[in-house]
Amino acid sequence: MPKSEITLSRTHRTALVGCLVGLCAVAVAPFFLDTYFTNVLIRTLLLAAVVMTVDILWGYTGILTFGQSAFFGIGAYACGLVFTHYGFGPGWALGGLALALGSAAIVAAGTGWLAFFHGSSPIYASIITLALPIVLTQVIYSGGSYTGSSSGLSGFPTYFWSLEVWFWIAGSFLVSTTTAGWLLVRSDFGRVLVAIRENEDRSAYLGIPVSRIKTMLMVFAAMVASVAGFAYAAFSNVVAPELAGFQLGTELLIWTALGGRATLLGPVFAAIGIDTMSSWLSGAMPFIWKLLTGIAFVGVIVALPRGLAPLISGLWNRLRPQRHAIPFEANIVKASATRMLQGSFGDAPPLRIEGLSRRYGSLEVLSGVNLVGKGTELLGVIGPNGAGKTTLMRCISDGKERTTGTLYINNVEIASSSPQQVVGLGVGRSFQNTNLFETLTVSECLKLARYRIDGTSLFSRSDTIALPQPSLDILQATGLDKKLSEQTQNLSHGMKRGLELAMVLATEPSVLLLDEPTAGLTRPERMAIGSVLTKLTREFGLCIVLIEHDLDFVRAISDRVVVLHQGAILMEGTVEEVVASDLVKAVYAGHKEEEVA
Amino acid sequence: MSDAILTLSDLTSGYGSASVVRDVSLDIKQGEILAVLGKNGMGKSTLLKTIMGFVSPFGGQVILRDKNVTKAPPHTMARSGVAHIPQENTLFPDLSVEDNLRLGVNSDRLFRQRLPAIEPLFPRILERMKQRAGTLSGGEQKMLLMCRGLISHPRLMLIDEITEGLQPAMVDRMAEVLVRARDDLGISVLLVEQHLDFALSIANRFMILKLGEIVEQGVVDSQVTSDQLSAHLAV
Amino acid sequence: MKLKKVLVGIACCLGMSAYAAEPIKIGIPVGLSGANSVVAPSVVQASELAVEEINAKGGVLGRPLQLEIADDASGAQGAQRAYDSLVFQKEVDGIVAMETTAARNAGLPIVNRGRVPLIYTSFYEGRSCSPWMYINAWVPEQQVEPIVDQFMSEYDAKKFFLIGSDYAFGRGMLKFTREYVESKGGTVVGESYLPIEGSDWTAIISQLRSANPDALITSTSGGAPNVTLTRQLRSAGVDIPYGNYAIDEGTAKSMGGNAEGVYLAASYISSLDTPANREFLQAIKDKFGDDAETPNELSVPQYDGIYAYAAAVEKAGSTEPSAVIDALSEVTVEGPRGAIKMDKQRHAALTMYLGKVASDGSVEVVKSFKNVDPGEQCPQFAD
Amino acid sequence: MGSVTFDILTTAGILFVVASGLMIILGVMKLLNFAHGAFLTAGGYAAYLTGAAGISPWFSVPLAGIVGVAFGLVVERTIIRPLYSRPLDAILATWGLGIVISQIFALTFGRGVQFAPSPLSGTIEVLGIEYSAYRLAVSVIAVLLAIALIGLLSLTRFGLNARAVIVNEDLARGLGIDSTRVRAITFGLGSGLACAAGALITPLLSVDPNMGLPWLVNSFMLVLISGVSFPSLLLASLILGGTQVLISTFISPILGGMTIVVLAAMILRLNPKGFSRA
Repeated sequence: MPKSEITLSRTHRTALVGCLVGLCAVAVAPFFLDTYFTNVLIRTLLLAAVVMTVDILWGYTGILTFGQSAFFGIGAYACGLVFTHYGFGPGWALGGLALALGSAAIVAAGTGWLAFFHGSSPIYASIITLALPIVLTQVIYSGGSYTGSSSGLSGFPTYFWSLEVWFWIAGSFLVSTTTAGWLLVRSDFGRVLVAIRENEDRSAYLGIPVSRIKTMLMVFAAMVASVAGFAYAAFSNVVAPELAGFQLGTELLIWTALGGRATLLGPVFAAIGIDTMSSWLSGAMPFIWKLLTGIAFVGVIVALPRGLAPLISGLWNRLRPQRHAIPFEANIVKASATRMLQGSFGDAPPLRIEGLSRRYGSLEVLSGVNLVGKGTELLGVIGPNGAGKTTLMRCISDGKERTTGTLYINNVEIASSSPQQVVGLGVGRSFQNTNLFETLTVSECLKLARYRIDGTSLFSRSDTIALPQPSLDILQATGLDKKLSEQTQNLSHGMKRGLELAMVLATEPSVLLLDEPTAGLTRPERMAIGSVLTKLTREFGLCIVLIEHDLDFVRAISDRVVVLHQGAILMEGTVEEVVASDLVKAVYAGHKEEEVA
Repeated sequence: MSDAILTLSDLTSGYGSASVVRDVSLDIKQGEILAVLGKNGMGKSTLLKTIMGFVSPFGGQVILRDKNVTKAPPHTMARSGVAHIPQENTLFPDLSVEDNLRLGVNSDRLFRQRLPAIEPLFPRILERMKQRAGTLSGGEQKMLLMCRGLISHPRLMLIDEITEGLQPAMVDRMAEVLVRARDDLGISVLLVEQHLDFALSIANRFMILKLGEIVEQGVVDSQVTSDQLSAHLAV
Repeated sequence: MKLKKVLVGIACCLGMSAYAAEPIKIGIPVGLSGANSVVAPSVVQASELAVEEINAKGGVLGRPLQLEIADDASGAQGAQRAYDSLVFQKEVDGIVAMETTAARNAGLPIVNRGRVPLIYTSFYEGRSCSPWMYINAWVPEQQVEPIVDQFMSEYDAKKFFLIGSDYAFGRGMLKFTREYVESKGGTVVGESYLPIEGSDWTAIISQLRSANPDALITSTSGGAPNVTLTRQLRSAGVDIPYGNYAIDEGTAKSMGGNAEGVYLAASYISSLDTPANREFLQAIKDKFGDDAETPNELSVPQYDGIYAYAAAVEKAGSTEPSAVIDALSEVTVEGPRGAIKMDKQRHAALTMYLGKVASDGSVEVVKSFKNVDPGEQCPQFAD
Repeated sequence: MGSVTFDILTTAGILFVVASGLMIILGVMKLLNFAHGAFLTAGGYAAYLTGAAGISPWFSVPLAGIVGVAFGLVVERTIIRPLYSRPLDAILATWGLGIVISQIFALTFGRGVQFAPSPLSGTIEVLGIEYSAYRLAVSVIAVLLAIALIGLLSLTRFGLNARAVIVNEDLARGLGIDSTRVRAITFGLGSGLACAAGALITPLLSVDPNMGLPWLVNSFMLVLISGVSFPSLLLASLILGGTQVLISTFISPILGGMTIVVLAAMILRLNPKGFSRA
């Protein structure tokens, strides 16, 4: 982490200015608004803060949640219940607020545990968030006179401050949470969220604890929503089951979609605009109003998936004079004393596989594979298509993949570890396809890869990325060090391959699994990658397992080759031995007798 | 032009930003087997997938009997008489052999009509109609693939490494089936292969694909031997 | 806002020369959408009729009445919007509200803040008290007695089974029913609730059958849960005496044969043969023609409520809120339900009618109970 | 005890009927149809209109099915097809569609409760127990429907194509199966089934613009837990529906109302495959 300096980054400056402008607007607004609008806006501003959290969850991180209203409701009921049944006063208010935060956090953590685990589908997670407010409402209904059941609680003692005060409270809450949210999504951590949305699997394989991040995010979003709910109840002096209901949860989603997901301010303004407008219009045409919002919602989802905000900001950008966007330039430095350089892992081989097999239904893709990968060794895995090479990689990098067998990484049994845990043990894996994180830049991708080791900053962007020497080598060899602020979707195929490799190396693995790292590359690019790989084994003591079709390439860099055929190891030896083997020739040329295996 | 079943002109395609097939031009006449040779990862399968419409080309054209089908979706290609036999994930392993065959034809009526004609070619397959396709041996699965391809009465077959992992007897059997399909039924075949002897034993012409480009092509005659070409394809 | 008031004032002077004075605004928050939207049209019509009649007789204190209708979406959030709009934007002088309990509870803090007299006109589970509120519809004390008494005397029922929707009204009514039954020497052999949206009563009906009670009393939420329960009871062959707190005439009619034999108690039944009711029915028909909604247990108290407010303003001599609140307990309204005075701890003694649904879905009055007392509702307002 | 057994069987039957339309869409299209509740409602109104028109109530179910198919085809073409590559957006769009449909019903028919006539009324005696005739009839229909759906998928040409698309869409396309058309037909079929199910359960219930909503979450859970297999769905309906009835009868109907959601969520958390391999 760089030493904090007195000068603010541009992002922080913008945030500060925006925050101050917002606070000024909040400060003066009550003097220009009549009582009615002040009343309406106080509630709306609190809801807008909840919408902001929905946008972070859904727009940025890709968690489609119907249940954010539940946490709003929990906050509201914490206020209502404490003031109604236990007592009223500053102490009780703080206690109630703590209760709101605590119970929202606990419920969110439970929901996260249910909804997010390695391999859970996003649809399943959405259904869980839908079930949450439904179950919660049911609980409130069955609470009898304690929760007020359907009638809710009303008329409890509360602070009957003047409207201006409440407006300032609600407004500054919205402005401050939105500023925090704005900084969050623009921070390094925000990039992690986007990475999870764009490619959850790949994030996990970079050692990013996806499920934990999602759960933590849910907890924080829940806490913000519960504070909003608490304030809502304290102001309006009413709590009712519908504050926790899924109807409100859906409405929050609709506002987010209409405002423009992943724009943060879009949903906030949409919430304020639409909720105020519906106060006006729904009275005049209750049914039509709902129908129109429904139609607008469907239309926006189908035709304008990014909502209305991009339209407006596009117009704004066209109207104002072109400003030069200063690209975010990152400093790449060498990571100090990395694990890789330390080299030694004791006597145990970095990778040991015993009796590994993998069955898909009745189909046995791998059977009884025994393999040892030593440090400083580049192990080539070859074999015809469908021999189980990629499955082998998958079994090494995800503890839940294999059907039977034992696997040791640096002498630790991987048991049924999730991919990010396996990364923690020292396994790095590159993939066949190169769809990385399309909208992230090269430096953001690299930062992502350093998440496990360097952590990330929540509200700021660090401009320094410490990378181990081999990563730096790759960046230089492929020319990526000149393109750090380029979005990955604009890179050439070769550069994407290089970036992929640099990212995996940035996780400082001791076992590196490479699945056709040179596919689709030109000859010079292959040679460059080849020499980096050789260097990795010789100088940094890595164990590399390489799947490759190009035997020339394997011959040039590999010490030992394993031939996989129909899920079993056919032979093992030096490249020369293998190439000379009639058996292997037969397999490759198709002469092989089926019985041989 | 008119005697070509399939014409490719300057076809370029790939995935994302990577060009895997580059400027490939070729044509196949009726009743001709064209072998596309080359090592793994040289773009052969992608070439077939592009023709079939699974991969949309970056540039160039695919002409099927005077009709531009460059952007046609796979099912349209299949229905225009192109049978694709891919290399991986070729069967529905949990469906029965019969169901797999039925999927080769558009209607069950045609299926029943055509089945008897296919029977002599694949006697062993048809004995196992009710068995799940996944339980067949590797060789039998390949035969089932051929059988499914032929029952659709294609004009053109795109065959991807059908001999991979086959024992010699089966390879010979496969060669026989393909030759009969060409000579008796007038079916054209675009044959992607690594098995040189097999390919050269049945192909009329060959071309070699390297890093997505055609680097050599010619007519298969006694002068062309597998040793000559194997330089390009060496293990 | 001031300017607007002046303009409105001018408009009134120019347009309605008969009334030189500014109109008295009455806010009607009502569930135009949501659960109450079924009865809302009849409530609006009753309000419009009352205002028209009063204005035709010269208004109140020489000022015309004017309605401000706002949708409360039958829930708390909508009600807050509606009350905000009525109290702070439209600046109404009084509110007459037929709403759900949740909506009323949501509105009360706003009414307290804005100091607006509120007359609540929907039956409810009782014991809602506010310095600014009066209630002219029935509470459990008035509803339960006629039905339970009838079952005990006519059918010699000793064992009662109670079924409800799990919400405040359902629980509140059945709690009182249980107490009343037990005070009269009966027993409650089962009390079961389904979540408020629930409409599959299978398990509860099985419980009912195995408990083998003499009589059944249900208090569900209106609409689907109520009619599905009645239907499923019928198709399960349950034919013990059956009292239903949530059924009204309209529902009974739409259910046809399924509702036959169901008992209900009400402060208003449209077939009441009194001059006041005949006149009222005719007036509704004359004013709304084919669009006229059948008056019911919810729209008639609304009609009465507006008359009550008008009478209180007249008596207080102004729309000054606290004066009106004081006057409300002293005025008597002669409406279709008879004479009603809200002098029982902000509630009113009501004449209750015991009805039984006939085979064609119409409701026959079996008995009437004069001036049933609402009991101890809001002791803090006892005179 | 006997009537509890009937309760379990008939509840399972109803759940199966209600969820089957959702399942076929999820199976073939990998799309969770959040408008399912609205389609059930549409079926309810179809039954109501059939009754109001004086047509025999026995016809309401097939008529609702036909209307549902037609409507489903239109919806697929206009809303679903552009969203195939965005499954979470498809959820939202169908959810929005559900809102629109229920608002249209509210505008057309009012918020009030309507009734559809029941083709069978009263009770019949089975094995010495008086039980609601129509509930039993619905269960019989559920079993027939299960057989028909399993038959459709395993015996017909469409079923074969659909199974091919489920397992390996690319391969299916390469064999000449127009997967877009299979999806369209599937969505039509799914919405037809949903509407027919709505019409079928309506005589037990009543019709209002939101009648389908309470069924939605339970259906989601059943479908998620049973993977893409009608026998598993039958099993899941029996186990979860049965638990619901037992809890409702012997503990509390309020807990019973949450049984399916909570139980299914726990099962899926512990074994993400649910009953699909059972």
